[in-house]
Amino acid sequence: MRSIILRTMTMYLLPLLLIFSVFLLFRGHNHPGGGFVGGLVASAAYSLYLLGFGIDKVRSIFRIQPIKVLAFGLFLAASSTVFPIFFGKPLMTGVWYEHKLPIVGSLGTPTVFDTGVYFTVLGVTLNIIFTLFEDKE
Amino acid sequence: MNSILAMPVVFPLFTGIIMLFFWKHRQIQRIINFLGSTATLALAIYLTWYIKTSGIQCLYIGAWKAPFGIIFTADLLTMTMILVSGIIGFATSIYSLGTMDETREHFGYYPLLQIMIMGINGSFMTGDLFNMFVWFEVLLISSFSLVALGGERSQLEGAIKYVILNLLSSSLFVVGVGILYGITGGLNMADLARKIPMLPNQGIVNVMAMFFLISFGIKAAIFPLFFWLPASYHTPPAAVSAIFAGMLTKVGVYALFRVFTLIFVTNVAFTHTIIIIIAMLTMLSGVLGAASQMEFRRILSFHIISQIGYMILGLGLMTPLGIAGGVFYIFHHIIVKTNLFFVSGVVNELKGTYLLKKLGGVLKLYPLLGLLFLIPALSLGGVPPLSGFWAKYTVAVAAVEKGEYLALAVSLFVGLLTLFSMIKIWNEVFWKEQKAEFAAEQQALRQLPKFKIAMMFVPIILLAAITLFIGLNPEPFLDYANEAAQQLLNPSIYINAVLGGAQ
Amino acid sequence: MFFAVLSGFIVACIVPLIFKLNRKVAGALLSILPLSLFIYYLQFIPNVLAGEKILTTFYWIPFLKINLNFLIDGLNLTFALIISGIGFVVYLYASAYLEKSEKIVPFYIYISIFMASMLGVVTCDNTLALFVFWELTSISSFLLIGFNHEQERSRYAALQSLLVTAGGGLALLAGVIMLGQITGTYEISQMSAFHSTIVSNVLYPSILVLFLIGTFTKSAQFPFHFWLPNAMEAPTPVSAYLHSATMVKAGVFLMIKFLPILGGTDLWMWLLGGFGGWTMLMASTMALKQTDLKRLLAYSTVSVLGTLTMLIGLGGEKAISAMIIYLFAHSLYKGALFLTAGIIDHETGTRDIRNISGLRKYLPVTTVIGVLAALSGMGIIPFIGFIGKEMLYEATLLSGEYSTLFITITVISAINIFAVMAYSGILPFFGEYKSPAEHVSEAPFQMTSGPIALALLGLVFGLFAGSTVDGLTNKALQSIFPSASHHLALFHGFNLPLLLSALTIAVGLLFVFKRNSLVEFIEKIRIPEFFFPSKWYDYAFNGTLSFAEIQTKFLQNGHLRYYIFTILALFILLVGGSFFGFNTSESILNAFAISIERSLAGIDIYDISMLITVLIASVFALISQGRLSAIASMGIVGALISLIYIIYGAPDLAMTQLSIETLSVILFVLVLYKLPRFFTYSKLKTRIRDLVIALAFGSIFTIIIIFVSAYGKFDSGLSEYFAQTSYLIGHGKNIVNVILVDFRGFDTMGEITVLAIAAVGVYSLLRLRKQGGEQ
Amino acid sequence: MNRLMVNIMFAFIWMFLQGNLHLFAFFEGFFLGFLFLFITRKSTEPTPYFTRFFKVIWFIFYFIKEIIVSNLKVAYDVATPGYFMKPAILAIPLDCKTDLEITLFANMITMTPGTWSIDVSDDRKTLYIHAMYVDDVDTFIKDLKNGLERKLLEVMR
Amino acid sequence: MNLVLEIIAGILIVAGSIFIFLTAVGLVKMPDLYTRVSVTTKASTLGVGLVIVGTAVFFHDLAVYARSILIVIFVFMTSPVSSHMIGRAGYLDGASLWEKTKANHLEGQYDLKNKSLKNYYDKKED
Amino acid sequence: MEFVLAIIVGILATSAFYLMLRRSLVKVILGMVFLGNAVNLTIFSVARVTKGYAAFIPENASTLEGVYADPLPQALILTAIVIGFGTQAFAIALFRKAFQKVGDDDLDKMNSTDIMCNEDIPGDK
Amino acid sequence: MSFLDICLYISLPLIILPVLISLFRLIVGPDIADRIVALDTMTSIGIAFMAAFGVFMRKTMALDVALILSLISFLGTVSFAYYLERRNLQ
Ligand code: NA
Ligand code: NA
Repeated sequence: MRSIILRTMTMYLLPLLLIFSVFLLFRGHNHPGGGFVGGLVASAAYSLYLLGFGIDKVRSIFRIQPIKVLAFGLFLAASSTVFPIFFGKPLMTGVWYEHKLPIVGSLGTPTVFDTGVYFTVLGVTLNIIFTLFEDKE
Repeated sequence: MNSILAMPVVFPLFTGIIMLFFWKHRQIQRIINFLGSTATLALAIYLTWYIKTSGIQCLYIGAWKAPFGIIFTADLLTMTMILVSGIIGFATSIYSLGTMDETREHFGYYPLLQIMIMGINGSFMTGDLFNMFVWFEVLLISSFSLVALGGERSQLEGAIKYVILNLLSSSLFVVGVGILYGITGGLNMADLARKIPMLPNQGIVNVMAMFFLISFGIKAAIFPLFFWLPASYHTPPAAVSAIFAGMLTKVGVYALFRVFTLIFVTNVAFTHTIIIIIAMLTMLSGVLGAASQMEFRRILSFHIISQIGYMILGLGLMTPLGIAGGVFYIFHHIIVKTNLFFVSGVVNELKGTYLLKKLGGVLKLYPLLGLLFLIPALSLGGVPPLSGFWAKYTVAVAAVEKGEYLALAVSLFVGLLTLFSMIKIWNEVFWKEQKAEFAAEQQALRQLPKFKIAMMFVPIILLAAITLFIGLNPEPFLDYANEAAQQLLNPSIYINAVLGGAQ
Repeated sequence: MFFAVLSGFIVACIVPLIFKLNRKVAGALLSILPLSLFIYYLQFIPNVLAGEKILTTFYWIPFLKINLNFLIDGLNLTFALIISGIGFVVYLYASAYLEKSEKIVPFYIYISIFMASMLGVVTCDNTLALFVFWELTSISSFLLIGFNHEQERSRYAALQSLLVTAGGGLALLAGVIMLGQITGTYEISQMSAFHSTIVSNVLYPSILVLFLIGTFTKSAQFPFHFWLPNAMEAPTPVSAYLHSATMVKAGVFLMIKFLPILGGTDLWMWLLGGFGGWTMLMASTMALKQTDLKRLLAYSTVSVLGTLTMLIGLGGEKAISAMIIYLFAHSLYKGALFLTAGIIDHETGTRDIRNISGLRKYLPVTTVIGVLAALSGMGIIPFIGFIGKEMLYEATLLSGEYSTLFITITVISAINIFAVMAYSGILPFFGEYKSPAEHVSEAPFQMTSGPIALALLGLVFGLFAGSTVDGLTNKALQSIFPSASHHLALFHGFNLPLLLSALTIAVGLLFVFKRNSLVEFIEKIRIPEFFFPSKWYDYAFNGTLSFAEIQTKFLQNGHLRYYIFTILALFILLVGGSFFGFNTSESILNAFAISIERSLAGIDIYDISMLITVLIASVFALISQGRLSAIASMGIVGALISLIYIIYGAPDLAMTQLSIETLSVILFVLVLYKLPRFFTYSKLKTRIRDLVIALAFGSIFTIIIIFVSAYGKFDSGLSEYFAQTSYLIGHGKNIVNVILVDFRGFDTMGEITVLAIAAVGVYSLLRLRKQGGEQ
Repeated sequence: MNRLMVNIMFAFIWMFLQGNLHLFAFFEGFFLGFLFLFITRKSTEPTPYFTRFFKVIWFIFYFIKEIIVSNLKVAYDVATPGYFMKPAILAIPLDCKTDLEITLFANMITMTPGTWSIDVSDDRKTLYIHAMYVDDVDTFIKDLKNGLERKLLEVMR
Repeated sequence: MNLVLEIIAGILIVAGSIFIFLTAVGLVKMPDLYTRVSVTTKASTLGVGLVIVGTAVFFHDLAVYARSILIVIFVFMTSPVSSHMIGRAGYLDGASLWEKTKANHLEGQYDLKNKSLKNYYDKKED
Repeated sequence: MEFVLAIIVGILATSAFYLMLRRSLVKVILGMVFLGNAVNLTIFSVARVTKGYAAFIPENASTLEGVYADPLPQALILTAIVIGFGTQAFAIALFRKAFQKVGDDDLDKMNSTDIMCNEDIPGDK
Repeated sequence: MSFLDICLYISLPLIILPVLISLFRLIVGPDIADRIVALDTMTSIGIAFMAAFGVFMRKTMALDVALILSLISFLGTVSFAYYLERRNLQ
């Protein structure tokens, strides 16, 4: 939309929301949050940008096709479920890395799974919103 | 480890995901899809053998013991469904190579197909009621997309009814699961089966049984909940119709079989009597619907409903023979119905229409197609010695054993009307001469590329061969169905297999 | 024996191949099949005459007690020989008759399947396996009647015959299943041991009726006879074979077979005797007025079938003995007569007996066939037909207290048949030459040799009855009545039957020479159409279709709201009904009391405010005319629900609910910004009705929640387990999140797949434009 | 504010979010901030930061005071029967030049109850606002420019 | 110490609630869209602000402070923008002004076809 | 507490079905949304609710003791919400496409697949 | 009952009642923009409610939700405004 006020605030809100979304993702295992809400907040950030600047601008800062993003998310999640099989454990058994990592916290297949959820949700929401936005009759 | 039990879900999932990465690369998707369905079929065959030889198997997903986590459980009923889904998935994949238009292939037809198969297999495999809801949704959403993909007006109109009524069913399903959890504190089906007889208040169990009957009944398209099916199944491309016709309602039927042999068995006199009544009405209503139609696929669609009635009747009888008959019926029907839709698609490729009024003369043009139609058609009509006869016969004998003579009468009468509708198609499409005014529109199959023709006929021949094989050699299938029925009628086997370690 | 039956099916599969190899000789080549089968069965005669019964068993479907037990006894062998023998004649005949037809390939396929099935029917001892073959004969008959399927008439007749015979078959199946339930066996040879059990069972009348519906439809007994004349749409070889000599006899065959099992009761006697006798009389009379050669023969066939049925109904050794001979004779002469009719049709191009006469000049061989066969059919000495008729009279006279009735109608029918035989086999060849075709010439060897053999056999078997057919038919009789026997001879002395025969001939000759006035007389008998069973068929057929249309239009009416309405109604009926039906009012009221008490203890103002807000927002959503207002109230409801989630300790839920609600609003907004306002489509009455049913649904939900939550969970082990292990094993303190990604992670896997596919679906749905050329 | 400042700000926010004040969390935040700034990069004009620190603090208090005062004013109007207000839509000529300046100014106007920004003209020289208590149009505009806008620009520049 | 914090928190929360309540009353009472928009800013500034500060004071915990500050930052960043967006959209939608409105400088400035807004003072110079 | 929730569910379910029984497709979809909310709230309330105590393991503990909200229904509802969102998004897109094709949101203009079953459907091919 | 509790017993109704009052505005309108204003107000109220309720229950969890609400609701409002503008500008 043609509004300096909205556009300027969006410029600052976008990174803020993205950082917030990652924050939600990684703390979700111990606090409210998680990949799902994280992904939604991230896509809200881009949706806001979309409303402010239009589809072409948002595509220029989000260059990957959303479908690829959701495919990546699904792949990540699915891989993390299959991963334990190679350790001789049943599907989707949690496999944890012993030490805590920066940003991520404790790393294990469930957190990878949650990250997959994050990307799927991001890809899905953006794909739907972009599509509806671009659909001119 | 039993992680292999999850592979009928994992294979299609990864096939689907990989195809998403190759979005709009049509040729690559075609190859991946073919490989994926072949692998799934091979897996299904292996698994069936594995379960047949080693009994009920469980996979405790995430290594959480039942009833705490989600489990996959495979008994013979499950494997029946998985096997047939493998066959149908494989056949449809090939058939799609011959009939699917490029545009749809560009817009994710194959990933949608694979994910739908994933959802179907998940519904069969899971031993957890809520997880079943999730798989239902997976297959539903993919089927939503498949039924609407193409965006023709009829597709959209059909899809609206399909989507809304199925969502309604899902809502009832999930509420039912939630309430059941509120009552028992369990979600695992074996756990529920164990807890429900111990409940102090049995009255509410009947209520929940009706809840699930309605919810699954919508999915299974029983009377009077089937409306979405005839409104939509004839609108998408033939390949999609075919796999829908074969598999989708059967997921609902499977769920009914599962729930009403495992969980809601405390008041059979009430629940299963209602099922029998509904079964009879379903048979009649469906077949009458078919009798009134003059469009190839709509006739077939209504027949799905009436055939569901037979399966449900088997369940309602709740005797070994009845259940065995039901299981056998499901297997037979999926193969046959899918094949009939395949044939209808070829006829459409030949003549460009599904309307009986405009069709005709196909037998002269393609006698082989006539034969390939007759095998599944007569089988559906219950002509011996084709598979459909054994299915109907088994259910009928079970009805007599139980003293349900009215059910016997209805099932036989419906059998006759089914035969009538099939003959109607045969008369109008194959025997009748096409009217000159419509003949002009036709495009000859012979002009189609050889590859396309082969891809259309291979799956039809494959399924017809299976139908014939079952028909001429039903004993192993009936034995298998009987064994499955024995498992279903002795829930303790299932419960012990699932909860044995945890208790 | 298994292979003997199977061979027909195998040959059916390779027919196209044979025709591809050499079209000219293919027909002749295929005739080897019935011939070799005939020879194969012939070699059993010594064994059978020696009193042996040959049984081979192939365990096909033990689970369903369906075995392929092929039994050769006198009766079965007689039928097998008729089938394969006449089969050979027909195969050979057709090779010339259909030489130029492009459909000769399917013809041989169908007829091979038919012959194999028919052999199955007559040699199979297992009723279920027999039923399999039985239905296959119906199907092959259907395919053959629809031979000229471009014509509407053919398709009608084919469908009719299929519906009648297959429908009857299903009744038969029901009877057989019930019989199997009573006896515990499906083997015919073992069932007769249970005769008294069966007859005294309460289900006996139903079983018998079902069984007879099966056999009557197949053997064209009143009121199911009408399909047979219509079946004359089939090519003549088919009519000769299926609809005269063999298939229609299957019902009769089964009735004899089941005589020891179901027979011997008054009900049996009256049903078979009554329907058989009436069929005999009615059909023979109808036959008189037919002008189409084949229809004429068809009615006479129906009449004969009625005779046979009546004889079985009368039971007794004499009756069965007569029946066997009569049937045997009929197969020979009727087959020959049909084939004659075929030759006439083939050569002159018409089958209307009014348009043809004096053909003997041009069709000398055919004339011989026709005359010989007709004489046998008329029951003239010394043909086998004569012996049959004598025995028929004899048996009828012995039939007890109602013998006067039976003999009267039998004689009348015999007179009619006498005349009909003459009309069909003799009159066309004599008198002044008359033919629509310009050039009439004798049929080729393949077409004449078979019929002449049949016709001559009628003579030979008559002359030398005692030394030829006597042995085998005796054995056939003994397979029903083990101790019975008969002695066949042309001359039994001067007795009442002979007198009646003379009477028959005398009056018959009168009928022959006074055909025109006779037909005139019959035509005068006007029976309202309503009384014709063929009309009943049409009424039933159309009635079913109309009903089908009405019910389908009613149910599948295209209105989504009615679909939803129906589902709701069923829900209220079943769920609501079972709730109030299975729970005592005491327990329900108790639940309410508990629930209210618990609520009052912890209720706060925000609970009530929330309730009011939800109520207002919902009502507003219902009545609002603007889309945006409706969406806004939807959003508010969503937000309020997330407040509820917060209040009751579900922050993750609240977050998700809020985000989703907002996204939904965005989606709605993106879609709806161009739409007009809502219209009020429905009337006030409709809206009230909808509101009432919706309210009923909502109330059921409310009551169930109150009820269930008041009594609480049976077992809270799951949440306790999660509380214990979430951190220690699952490495997470947010239990809900651990459930989502670990305990029940596979749910989430499915969930994100749903999302992904929804996104793909939305994309494809909106982007894919086939017509627009875009993409 | 230059990019570095924004980045550091992010690092602090991250620290707050994490709820721990370790150096490590700061670096995490810094890294993430860098990442997202890189993703959403667009040049912003550099301004010296530390010199204006105290001015900012003072400005914040000023602004809070404004909010409280006007809040009370409106609250009074709402809580008492009848209306005291004299509303108008006004065009304010802008001294603010950059997007950020304009936006901040407009938002601050909006945040003080009784006034809110409707729109900015395309040439970015006029801000249209709605005000509830306008005794005299010109005085009102002058007060606003001398008050809020001037103080804001002092902080920003 | 805790008691003091509790009392401070209680007062702040009640004060915030009063502002929120008055906002809602104003929302109903005010005569036109523009004045309603004006009034509602209270809820998002003082109302929410006071309640949040009260909350932070009560919990007196670093994590809560952090979240409270974030909420305030977010609210202060977003709520003026939303008021602006709604009001502007309402104006474009033709929401009528209260009859006692003194002046409307916006009148005639919007060009709906080109989606542009002129400078009020440009016109004056012409 | 459950009593109030139950009444709220009743209201939502009633509204949902009243909307779904309308002729306007938008209303039907709105009805679906309402129904989804009713469903989730039902699951939430039948499992019994506990005010305020979310199922989080405290900072310094490794297991959760005492009174807390049952986390399982919450997880189920979360899944159901998300799935509901997916299907709802699809329904909205479907609506849009149908609106483009039919030019109306009146469901009575969208029943050619049921009514005109023996004719070609206008607008196809 | 502590002083704080008394305060909360006063303030929670004071926060909740405005929801109903705003709802009135939402229903009455008259313009779409008025309804959106009402909606926006309700989200602000929601944030405050969550914070106050958190204090009431002595749990900080609600603050996380309030955080989300403050971000997300903005998006909702902007999209409503977008709806309105698209409607008028096209
Ligand atoms: Na005032
Ligand atoms: Na303001």
